[in-house]
Amino acid sequence: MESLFDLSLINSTLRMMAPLLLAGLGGAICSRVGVFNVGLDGLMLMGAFLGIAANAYTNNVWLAILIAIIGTTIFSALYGYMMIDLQANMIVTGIAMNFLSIGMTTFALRTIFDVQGAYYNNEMQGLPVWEIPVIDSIPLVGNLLSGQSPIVYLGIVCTILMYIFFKKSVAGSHFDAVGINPTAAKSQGIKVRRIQYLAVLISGILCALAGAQLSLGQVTMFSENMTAGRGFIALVATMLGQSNPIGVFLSSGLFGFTEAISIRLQGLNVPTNFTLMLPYVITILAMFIFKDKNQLSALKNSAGSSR
Amino acid sequence: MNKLKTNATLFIQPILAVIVGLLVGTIAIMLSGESVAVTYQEMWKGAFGNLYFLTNTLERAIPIILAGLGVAFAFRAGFFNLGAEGQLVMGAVTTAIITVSLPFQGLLNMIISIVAGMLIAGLYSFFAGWMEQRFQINLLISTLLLNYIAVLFAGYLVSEPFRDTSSAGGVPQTVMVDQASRLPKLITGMNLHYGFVIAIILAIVIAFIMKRTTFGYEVKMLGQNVFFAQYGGINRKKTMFISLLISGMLAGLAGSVEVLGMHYRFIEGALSNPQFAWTGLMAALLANSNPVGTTIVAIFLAALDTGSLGVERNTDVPNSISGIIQAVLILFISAKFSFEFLKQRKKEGK
Amino acid sequence: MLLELKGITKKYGDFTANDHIDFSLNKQEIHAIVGENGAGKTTLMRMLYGMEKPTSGEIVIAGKSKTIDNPNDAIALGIGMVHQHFMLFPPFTIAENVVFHHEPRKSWRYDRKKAAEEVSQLAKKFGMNIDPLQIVGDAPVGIQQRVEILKVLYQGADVIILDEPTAVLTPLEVKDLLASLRELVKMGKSIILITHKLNEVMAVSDRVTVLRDGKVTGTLETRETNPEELSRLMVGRELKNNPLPEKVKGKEVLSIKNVSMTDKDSGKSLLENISFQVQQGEIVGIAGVSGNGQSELIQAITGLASVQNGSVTLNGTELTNQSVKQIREAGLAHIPEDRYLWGAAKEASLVDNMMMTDYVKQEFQKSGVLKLKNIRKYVTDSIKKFNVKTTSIDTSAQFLSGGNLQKLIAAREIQKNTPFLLAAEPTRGVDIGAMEFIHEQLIEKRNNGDAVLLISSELSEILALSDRVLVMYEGKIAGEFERNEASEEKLSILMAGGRNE
Amino acid sequence: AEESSNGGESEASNEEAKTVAVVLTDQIGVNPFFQQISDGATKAAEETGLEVNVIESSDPTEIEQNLQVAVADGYDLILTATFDAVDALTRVAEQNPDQDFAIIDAVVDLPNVKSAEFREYEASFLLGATAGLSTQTNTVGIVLAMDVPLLDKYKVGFEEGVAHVNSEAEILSSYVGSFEDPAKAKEIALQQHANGADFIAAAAAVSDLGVFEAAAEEGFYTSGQDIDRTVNDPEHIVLSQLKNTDVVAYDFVKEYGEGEFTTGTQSFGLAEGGVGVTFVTAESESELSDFIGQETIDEVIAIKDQIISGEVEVQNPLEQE
Ligand SMILES: Nc1ncnc2c1ncn2[C@@H]1O[C@H](COP(=O)(O)OP(=O)(O)OP(=O)(O)O)[C@@H](O)[C@H]1O
Ligand SMILES: Nc1ncnc2c1ncn2[C@@H]1O[C@H](COP(=O)(O)OP(=O)(O)OP(=O)(O)O)[C@@H](O)[C@H]1O
Ligand SMILES: [Mg+2]
Ligand SMILES: [Mg+2]
Repeated sequence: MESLFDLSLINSTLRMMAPLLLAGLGGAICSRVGVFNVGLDGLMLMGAFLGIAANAYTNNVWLAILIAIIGTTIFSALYGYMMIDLQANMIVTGIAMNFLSIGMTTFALRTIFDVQGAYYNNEMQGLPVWEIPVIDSIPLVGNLLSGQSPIVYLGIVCTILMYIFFKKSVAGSHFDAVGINPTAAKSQGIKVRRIQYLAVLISGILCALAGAQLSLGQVTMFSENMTAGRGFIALVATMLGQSNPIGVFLSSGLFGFTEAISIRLQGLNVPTNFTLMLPYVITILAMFIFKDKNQLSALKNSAGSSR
Repeated sequence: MNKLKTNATLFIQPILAVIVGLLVGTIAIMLSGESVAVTYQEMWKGAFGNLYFLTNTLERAIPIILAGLGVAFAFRAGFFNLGAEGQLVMGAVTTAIITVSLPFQGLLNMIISIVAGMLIAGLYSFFAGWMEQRFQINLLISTLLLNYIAVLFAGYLVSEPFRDTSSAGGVPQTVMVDQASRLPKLITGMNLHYGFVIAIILAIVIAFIMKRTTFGYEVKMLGQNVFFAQYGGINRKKTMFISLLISGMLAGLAGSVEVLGMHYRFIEGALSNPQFAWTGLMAALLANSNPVGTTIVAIFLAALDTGSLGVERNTDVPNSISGIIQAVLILFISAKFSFEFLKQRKKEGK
Repeated sequence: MLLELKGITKKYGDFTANDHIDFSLNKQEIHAIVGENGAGKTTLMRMLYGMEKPTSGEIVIAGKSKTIDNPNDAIALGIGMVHQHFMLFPPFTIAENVVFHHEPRKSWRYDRKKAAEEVSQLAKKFGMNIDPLQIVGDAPVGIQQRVEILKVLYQGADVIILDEPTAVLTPLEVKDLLASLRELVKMGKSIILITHKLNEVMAVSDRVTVLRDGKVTGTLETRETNPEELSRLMVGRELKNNPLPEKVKGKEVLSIKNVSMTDKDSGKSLLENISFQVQQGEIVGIAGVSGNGQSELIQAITGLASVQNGSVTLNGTELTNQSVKQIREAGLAHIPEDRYLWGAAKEASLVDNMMMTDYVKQEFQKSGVLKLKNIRKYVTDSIKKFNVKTTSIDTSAQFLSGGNLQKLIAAREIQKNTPFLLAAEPTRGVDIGAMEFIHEQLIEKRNNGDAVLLISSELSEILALSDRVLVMYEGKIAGEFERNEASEEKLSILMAGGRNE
Repeated sequence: AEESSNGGESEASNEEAKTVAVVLTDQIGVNPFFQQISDGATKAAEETGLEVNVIESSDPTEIEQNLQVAVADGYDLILTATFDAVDALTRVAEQNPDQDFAIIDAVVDLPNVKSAEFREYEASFLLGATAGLSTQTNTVGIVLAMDVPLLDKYKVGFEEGVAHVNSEAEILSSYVGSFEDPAKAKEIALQQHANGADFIAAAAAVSDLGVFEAAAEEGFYTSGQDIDRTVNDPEHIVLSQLKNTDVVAYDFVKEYGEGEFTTGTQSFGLAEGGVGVTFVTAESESELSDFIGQETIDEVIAIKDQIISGEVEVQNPLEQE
């Protein structure tokens, strides 16, 4: 019990929330332009795989991340094509994309590395741990915040950037407009399709980073289906955060935190399945406080395409 | 004349989708260096090759049909029930526990345990509806989260209080259902059981309810325009709750029937890992929530599953290839391919 | 000549929406376009604005042939359009909506301060009173309309297309709008005005083009024509004049006593001590600028919202705060204010739309099972009787033109043969032929001895149909007139908050 | 491989090689011992001239169909594994009393089925004892996949082993909650290390890799499962608990090839060499870590002998109440 709120808790929370945050931001930008992205999990998995595969061949973790981003973005373009141009039902497309990326990564794992289940090799370098100069020297805070993979910090930077983008930039207001009323945006000469594509591609980049954080940041390996459903939790973070970058940050933080806590609660005399439930239960409870409005429009769009 | 035309386009799209899907599959198969013709032949055989495979495909379709019907029913009323998985698991575990706890066996046991499973599953989905109605909690998030909770809770039930301690393995599962309380097989020696009959009857019943009854009308109108429904005196709360209850009950029945007809016990993960609920959801969406359509699409999706087994058994094409073909097929079926679309593209291209 | 459309044809599949249309616009002219619902007015303008491409024909602007592929091209050519259905972003502010896609920037940043200033100045210049920082979704329709016009002006349009701008406005707002159109023309703009209201055409336009079934049936100098000629060109026949026969006094049907309603969140009073009755064989009209409690009154009567005080009685049954279903069973029929929000399910078939509330009747169901044969026969007959133009009763309601959908709704509610009908804005956005028809039906219902409550922001409609007129202002009844005492002037004063007698 | 089974008609079967189907309940990648079974069976088949075909299932519900088809395809021996296959095998074997079956790592009590069960808890006990003797912080940990009784064979054995040699040591046990989440497994290991554990056993299937990484980064010690994992990183992966499914699969198929196949249940524990721990029961390519030391190994070997002789009794945790 004494270990429940130890120093590593914040550290651990940051690590665990980073993939959720990045993918959640990807979901948020899509939702802001009226696209309901159920394929976050598949995009993440793709990013995780490409990161490791590229790392194994290039032996350069930065190049690996770049390749993961490029590959996942191409994959997300296919996703966008299905939804935006072929008008496929967004939820079906998303679920099918998830299935597709499980199939493709597993297939590639076999054909490229001739292994099954997991690929790792000791030579492979994962992402370094960054000690942030100033923060590091502050006594307590240094311990708490410093010493994370660059992608964790990037997640925080992306949150701020996206916040500024929507709050301050002209382009951000165009993105919002497309989500609020695509017909009106179109009637004002906005290229709605282009903006929706852009959002889906950006979500591809963010999910690639989320996946890379898993496969190169948290561990340095790839295992089949290693996202373990994190994409769906990211989707929950998107919705709970009402597609607002800060909201997504807070909700993925809440999830990372409760998950970190739930690990620590396992010492108690409660069946583990109940402590594992904690993040989900807390999230439901959190919804009593934060109620969602934004998602409804994206939802209605996806509902529309199903009828 | 007009109707004929729309019917034609209705068929052309899935056919086009299947062609594209198979083409992509062909590329993948060629990549893995196998014979394309043999692979597809095995796929066909695995799904429909003989009576055994055919009935097996139909068996696999049972939970997909029922979960799909459940999802479709809620969609009709305008609610996205992403919680079919949790409801299915709750139904299954309840049925498995009740059937072995009852002091008597046979038909009555079967009925009681199935009804109990359906009720619990229905209440599970009702709960999400209640949270939305009472506290404006987004149904989409709550049903999604309730899935995880249901799976973990069921896992707890069968690893602790209701575990089959008689088996040496320590597998998290309940004890076997008594022979007399199992759903009988339709054909001896085959897996297909009476759950299929139940599923087909329910598909017809639901189609009838939706098309031909006043309640179905109310549900449909609620789904199309809440304000219009209210204006016409339809009780929104009541209709919503009943629809979600029915939706959950159908998903729960998917689990109950799978327990009593196929596994004869609840085994942790055995119903959530095969993604029955998600496949059912896709079936419902692909069929525009039409009950008969959902059934047909569910059988098709099940055939892709069982067909891929055939490929796995008889060729060196990895299992994941069939996953890829399956996903691509679904993707292209969901796309709004039509002549209209092709024409328009052509025009713009020129 | 500023702009010319030559032989424009637009086909949707086999259907010709515009058939070799010739049209021209002079500088500083207001050119009105009139025509029945579905005549092709909007389609023609969408082509001019680049939202549709003509199947054939030519667009000539300032003497040069142009292709307009998208709204950007149109805006670049100085053409702006105010759409029939507003093209606004409700969560954005007025300023954000006006400057949209032409935002003042500081490099990549959105200069919202400058936007607000510019919009404020622009509004002042054209004599419009708005708060640039108000959220558009919270603004009344009149203001939203102005935002649409400001948007077009901000984009620097010289040609302004207005598609039915007055359909949703109050008489006062209409007056303001028409005045500002005149102002705009003086400042050098040219205007194309689509409307169903011939009095507006007569009041404001220089020329008028009439469309029927996608063809031009005439282009006339406004000075040289009159409403009768225009309506003949539009409908292809003379309009009837429907006299209101002497009223026969009957029993009290609807009785409202001291009804009050307050907003739950803000505590604002929405209805205050409303009392009135409607008797058999009479049409009671409620006039008023929209937003003065009419919607709340409708909801209070029909059971869509609950009241805090007072009582509503229908046919002797106490129905205060009862369910919609109970009230309907007691004898209410209701043509709703907003046909798309309350009155129909757009994606549902005509059959489904037609059956609302009737599906429970004995002739259409037996123990919960619908009698489809009876239903289809009933719907087919009603559609024939009410002259709803459609290819099939199975098409979805969204494919009906506004006027035809309104006829369907009127058919549904009038045919219920209830002792009481509440008709709210029964002819909003409907062409004059359909309007005439719906008015006939309301009068017939009255003549049959039923009670009708007519709520309309259209004074001419109120005056033409009502045996008695009530005026609503700020949630209260501000005055009551018998048919022979009521006049447009008297009503207008009360509607604007003035006092009478 | 498929042609032989398809082409093989019954009249010709005497001349043709006998065929073995290895039907697995899941994808090979999910658990390394599927690979071991496949390897063991293939090796024995090669040596005895049998045809072997390995059939994976994409999820455990498909096992029954795959078994049925294997019967229909006329394989002579059908070998399967794990508890996921028990129900299906029971049904299929009852329906086909003349068909030979074998199952590894689970028991099906039928006259035409040969079963092999393992007493993993004996090995876990040794692993726990080694950990208990070696720890310097007096805290050890174990990371398990899921909270299911099945894994008590590892967890309880380990805990009893630690307690047997070091009653003071604190034991941290945690579950990942998934079989496929190495990232979370690593997080858990880091957390246990932060709470003082200097040895953390990994028993979480694929997720073990996450524990190994944590050990390499933070410099604590860990152990693997099923096969000798010490070779991957001898500095940190200092032990491995062994489950020789390959030996059993090899034995079963070899017996079949040599015509000595008998049905019934065999139990494999320390005494039979079916389970074990590196350095204690088996040599390893890697060098013994100083963290453990030969002294400790000698002590544990003594315990092993006591277990085999029955002097120390390690109970099946699933049969304890
Ligand atoms: N300086 C800038 N910083 C950030 N975003 C910008 C900047 N300039 C333009 N954009 C955005 O880039 C996109 C294209 O810019 P712009 O609107 O000027 O070009 P356009 O050709 O008119 O495109 P469109 O009409 O499709 O919006 C838009 O989404 C716009 O908001
Ligand atoms: N995209 C389309 N596809 C098919 N038909 C269309 C389409 N748009 C319009 N139409 C049809 O073209 C005709 C003309 O429509 P339009 O909207 O121009 O009428 P309108 O004169 O503006 O009517 P209203 O007064 O009701 O606004 C109608 O019959 C309409 O149903
Ligand atoms: Mg129009
Ligand atoms: Mg632009």
